Amino acid sequence: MVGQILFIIIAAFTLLMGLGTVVARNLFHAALFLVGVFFGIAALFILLEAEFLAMAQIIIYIGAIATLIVFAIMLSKGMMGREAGAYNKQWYFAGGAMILFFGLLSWLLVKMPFAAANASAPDDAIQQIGSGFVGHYVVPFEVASVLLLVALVGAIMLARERN
Amino acid sequence: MTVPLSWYLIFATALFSLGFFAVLSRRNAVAVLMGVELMLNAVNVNLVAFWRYLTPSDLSGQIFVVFVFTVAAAEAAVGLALMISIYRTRKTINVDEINDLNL
Amino acid sequence: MNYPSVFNLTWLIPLPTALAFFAIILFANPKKRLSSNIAVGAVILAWIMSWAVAIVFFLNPELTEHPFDLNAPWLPMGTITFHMGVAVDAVTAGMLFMVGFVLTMIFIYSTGYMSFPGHLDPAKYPDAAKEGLDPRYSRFFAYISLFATGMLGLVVANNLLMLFIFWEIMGLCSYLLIGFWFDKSYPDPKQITPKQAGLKAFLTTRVGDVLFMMGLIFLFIHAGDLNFQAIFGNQEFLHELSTSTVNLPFFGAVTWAGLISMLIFWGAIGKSAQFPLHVWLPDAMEGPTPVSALIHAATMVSAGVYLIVRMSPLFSAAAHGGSGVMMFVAFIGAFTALFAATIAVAQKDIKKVLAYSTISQLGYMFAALGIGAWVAAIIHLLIHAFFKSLLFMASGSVIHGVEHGHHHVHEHGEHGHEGYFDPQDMFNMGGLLKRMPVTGWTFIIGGASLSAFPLITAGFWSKDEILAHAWADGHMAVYWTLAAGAFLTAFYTFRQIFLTFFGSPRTEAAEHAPESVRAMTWPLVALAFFALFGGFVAVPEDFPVIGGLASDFMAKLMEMQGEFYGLHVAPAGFNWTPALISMTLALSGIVVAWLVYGRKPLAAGKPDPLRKPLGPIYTILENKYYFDEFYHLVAVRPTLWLAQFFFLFDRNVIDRIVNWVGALGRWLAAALRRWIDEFIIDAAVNGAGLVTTWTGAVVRLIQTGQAQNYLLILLLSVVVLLLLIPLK
Amino acid sequence: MTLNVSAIIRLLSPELILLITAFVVIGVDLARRRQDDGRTAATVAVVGLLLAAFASVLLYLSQPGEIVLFTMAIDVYGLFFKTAAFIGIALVIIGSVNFMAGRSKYLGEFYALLVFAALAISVAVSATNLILVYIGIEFLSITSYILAGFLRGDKRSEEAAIKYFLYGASAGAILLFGLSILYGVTGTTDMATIGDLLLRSDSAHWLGLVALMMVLAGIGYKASLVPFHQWAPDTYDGAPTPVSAFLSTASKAAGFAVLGRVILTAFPQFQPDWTQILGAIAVLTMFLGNLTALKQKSVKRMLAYSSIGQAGYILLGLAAVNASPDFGGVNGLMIYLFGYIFTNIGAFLLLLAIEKKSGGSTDMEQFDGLATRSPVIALLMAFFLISLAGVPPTAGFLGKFYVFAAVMNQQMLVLGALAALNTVIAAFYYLNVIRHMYFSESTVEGGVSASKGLMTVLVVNAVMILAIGVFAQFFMVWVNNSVTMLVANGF
Repeated sequence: MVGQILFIIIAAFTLLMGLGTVVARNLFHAALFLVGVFFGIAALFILLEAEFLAMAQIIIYIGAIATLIVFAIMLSKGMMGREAGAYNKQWYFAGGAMILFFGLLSWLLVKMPFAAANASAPDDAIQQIGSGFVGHYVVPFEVASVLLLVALVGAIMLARERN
Repeated sequence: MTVPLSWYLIFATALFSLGFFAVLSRRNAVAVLMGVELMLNAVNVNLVAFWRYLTPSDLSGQIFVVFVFTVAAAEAAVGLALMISIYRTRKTINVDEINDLNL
Repeated sequence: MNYPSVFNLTWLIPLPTALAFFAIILFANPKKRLSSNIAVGAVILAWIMSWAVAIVFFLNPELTEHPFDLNAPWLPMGTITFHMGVAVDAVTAGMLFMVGFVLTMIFIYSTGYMSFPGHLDPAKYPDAAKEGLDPRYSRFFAYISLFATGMLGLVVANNLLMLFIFWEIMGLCSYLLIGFWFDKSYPDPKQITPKQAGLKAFLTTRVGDVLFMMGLIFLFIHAGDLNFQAIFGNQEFLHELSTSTVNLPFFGAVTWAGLISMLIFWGAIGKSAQFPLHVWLPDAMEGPTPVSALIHAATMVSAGVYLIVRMSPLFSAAAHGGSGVMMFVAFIGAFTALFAATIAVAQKDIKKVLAYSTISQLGYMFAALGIGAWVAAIIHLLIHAFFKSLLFMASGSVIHGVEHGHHHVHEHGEHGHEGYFDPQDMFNMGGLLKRMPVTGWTFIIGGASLSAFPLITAGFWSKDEILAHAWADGHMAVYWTLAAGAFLTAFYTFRQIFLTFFGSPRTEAAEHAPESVRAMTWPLVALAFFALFGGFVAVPEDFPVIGGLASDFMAKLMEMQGEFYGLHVAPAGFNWTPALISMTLALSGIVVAWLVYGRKPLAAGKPDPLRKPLGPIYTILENKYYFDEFYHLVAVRPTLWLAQFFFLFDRNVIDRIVNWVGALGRWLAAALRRWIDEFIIDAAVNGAGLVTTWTGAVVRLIQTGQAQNYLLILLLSVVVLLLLIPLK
Repeated sequence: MTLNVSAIIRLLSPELILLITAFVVIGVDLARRRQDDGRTAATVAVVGLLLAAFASVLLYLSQPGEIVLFTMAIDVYGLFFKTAAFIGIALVIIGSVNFMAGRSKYLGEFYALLVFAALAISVAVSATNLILVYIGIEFLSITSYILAGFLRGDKRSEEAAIKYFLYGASAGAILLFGLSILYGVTGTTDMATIGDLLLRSDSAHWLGLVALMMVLAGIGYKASLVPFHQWAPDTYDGAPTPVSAFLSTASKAAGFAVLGRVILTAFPQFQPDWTQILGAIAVLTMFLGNLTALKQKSVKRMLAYSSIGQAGYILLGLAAVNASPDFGGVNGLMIYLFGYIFTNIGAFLLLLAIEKKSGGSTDMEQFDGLATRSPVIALLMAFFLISLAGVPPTAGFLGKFYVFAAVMNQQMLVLGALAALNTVIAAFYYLNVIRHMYFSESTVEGGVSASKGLMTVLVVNAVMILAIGVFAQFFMVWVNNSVTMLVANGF
């Protein structure tokens, strides 16, 4: 029961923050709402007993991605300068489509009875994740690191001042 | 675990839809990117919930999420760099104004 | 079985011309005379090898029981390997004999024919005009060399896939060759230009080719092989194919043999310009005349007949299985034979008459195949190639002469500018026999052969055999259709001869037309020999008097070959009734032509004397039964509409729905107006050309350039896909 | 299975070679930047790619069977696509050296990124695990975004990149959603196990379909399948031409390879469903690509649409997949893609020569009378076009033959007829270019010249196209082994 109430509170908070991200005209405000969403998700991770992920979520999303977004907004001052509106011409149609998509997908998902395993989360989760990275998932792990490197090189090259 | 799994799924779907809505309707490319981040986060909730409810002993769900983090970070870096580059050329990053290629 | 070692040359036959093509394109291109020498040298080499193989085969008739077959592995398919190779049987030998010779004649003729064309401005190509050669002379020889490769390869192929490959190469070359004089245009916008004609030919035959390919694939799936002898030597397999059925939409259950033969036959319909895919051939006359002789008389169009000849065991198996494919072949053939002959009667253009005549003669061959007169069809195929290429080349010589005459008149300024002059219009000619004796007499020989002038021409023997078969086997409808066609054939051929060569010249140009150069006249003489005496290889044994004297070894040879393939190919036997009827019809056709055109030669500027008595029928014939217009309406238009539909589909419909209604209304109005314009006023506009000229606003609707519109479509597509799940 | 270190290095040698190559390229370029317009870097990259291709061939020849190593399968199917993609990318690099010189200051990065893209493709096509599928696809995408936008300050290049980025990121999220459902339904990320579990559980069928649809959208866009194609014309058009060549060939082939592996290993029991859906998508893709290509004035854009149309034919191989050892469908898809890579790279790179002459335009007028001005270039272009049109004896014909045969073999007559109709439409616009080259008066003066590197690539492509068609046996033996994979999956 407590879990349910907690979930509802966190979920409602997160969705509200998400709505804020979507509707805020000011990009700085939107970025702030986004940080709120990231926090909410981290809280849900804790609720799901995935503490490692919650930590990672805060460090990566808030520490890196959100900061990056704010930097980008500042680097291109006036990015939102002369816009006539925050939304394009198809927004109302997009909204309709989204509601349809949401209704359909959640209906499809809920219809499926998932066989929940009533086991508790392992205590050595972090250790298992770690050994997964250097064991079975070593190839994806290495590929991910190369991916980060490529993104770094590409981002620097693209965003560098021109002379 | 008193919260049914379906609640998580519906929550994730809702967040995903919100994100997609931003992608479809916001003019500013940075706002669109934020929408993409919302979508990826929503899927992360899915993955973690599935892991916790279905196979708590096998941690591939959590590992998947870590990889999604990586991809999200790389994507954001490249995307924002592209936007800065475009802003320098066009003085705008409104997606609907970037449409020279259309025939 | 020990084969004569010369057969090992077979696979080399298509090679010289292929090498010539690459040599000309890559190296010899700037040197015109060198290019033509390379091409002629290569084709002569091919000719020698073809005749060596063919003659050795003729000398060893027992080989029909053991056709030569040489294989090399090509495509592995997992469990089986597909082999490529060459084969020689009586049909191949006959074709090699004809193709090798005719190709060589055409190549030599071309060296003379491809002089500087009249429609080009000499100031623009000073060098070419000084040499007196076409500016793209070398390229012409490259194309015809590749074309020759296609035809020779097709003839020696031992399997259907290889045949198809060479078939397609020929299709491509014919496109390039028909459009060779792409810069030609006419004052009359309705007249089709070479560019459009090439495209039309390619696309129309492509319709048939696609069906052919489907048939080929079906056959391969069932047989596991496409080698002719492997398939047709296997009676069990043919039997199985003719009894197992497949359910088709609309058609219900048909046998596999029926379906495959039908699909393959459509390939032949396209290539051999049979009704209803005949529309491309007359327009293909826009190509240079050697091309017409090459493609539209001797080689490419006859490839369709050759294909059905090859596939006959399958067709007859299908007929045994109770499907009406053979009937269909006979019907299409006989109908086309008559249908095209009627159109030929009202044509003005000297080459168009021959074009329709070709369609009609090919119809005879298909009709013969459809009624089971396999040997007669092959013989007619071979003989027709000789006299029809002769006729085309002679007509080219005439056109050349008239063009030169026109130039002559022009240069001497006797008449100043007289506007557009059509050197192919027979009503601009007359009396040319005196000016161009060699051309004229060879043309008359060819024409007599085409009209089946009794006893002394080759065409008589081959055509008579088809009619005799139709009569003997009781196919009366086919017989009378073909006989009526024979009358019309004689009539339009001699109409042409009288209009062109007799009487007095109707224009200054015709008055000054010179005889053509030797490179052009000698091939005519050589071909005329075969047009006269080629028939003496197939005189029925029981024909009175002559039967004993002349030979029928070719017919015998083909008979043996046909029996080897399990076909019933007994000769029809001589019968006075049909022979007399057809002789009478041919002669009376000539007499009627003489009465209308020969007795009192047409004066300059007078209309065709047929126009008045025939009235509206003449107009219909002149307009070729309005077939082009019909296709434009039913095939080209809907395609454009479909294209339109997809542009609209691809656009983001939603956020501009209001603008849209207006645009749609305007578009509908415009489309309707254009449709009416084009159908009623501009009906003869060529459809294929229209697709390319379709321009303007529509293109802009394809993609909006708005990334978010694209994403919306992405989302909606996912929604649609998800909706499919509960609907399932 | 226990593997020692040397065996692991051997099995992963293509990837390791590429990784080392990429770093060496960047290093070499840092040392020699501005001295040789990136030629050294390009040489190193090409050598590395060819070595990697060679390593894949060697691995293939050692008959690897079904080795799965750290979520990567070292098998015939993957090695085939790796070899094709590596060679293709090497050709793109050779052909683009002259074009890129002077257009960008970051040439080392450009070639390194292409090598990284090769690495991404290599990983993606052998992924047997959902995680690696996702990482591989995203790795390829992110590399491609950077490449598409590589010409900084060029409005078209930037626009191409941002459109691709927005589309790719959204489609990637949809793919991820689908994969998460797949994980939720089965509780594992290993695709073979997923296939097994879905086979056994009836109730999972429902959500399996949801996952399938999302995976189709999320991977299908890489292969530019309609209706997930709309980014493609704009991006192919705006991106630097060598990048368009890469995107429309190697990257697209990777999309097909991944899609093929995912649906064949994870969704085999959904075959009746995806056969119908893929069939419908194939028809849509063919019609839309071909009909739209008809109207294009720019040859580059025409090729962009044509490559969409081509994707439709390729997809037929997957739609008509069956267990026949001769016409299994997958062998058709593979040989089609193999030939298509050479053909399309040739056609796109040839545009470099045209662009250089015209200063950027690839409109039809630039092709008028090309046969007279530059006969060799015109002949090569004509050759690529007839291969695209599927005229024998080119590689294009071989591919069409096999996919059509698979369709016929499954007795999907309507699909076959519609596909056949499309070859007629497509012939029309391919011929149109030939018509301009051979049957039109030049409106432009002077010949078109190609640099030595570009000419080499074009000739190599033309020779390969012919070789595939003529020596089909050699290539088909290779491809046909892939059928064993199908049979192993219970088809």
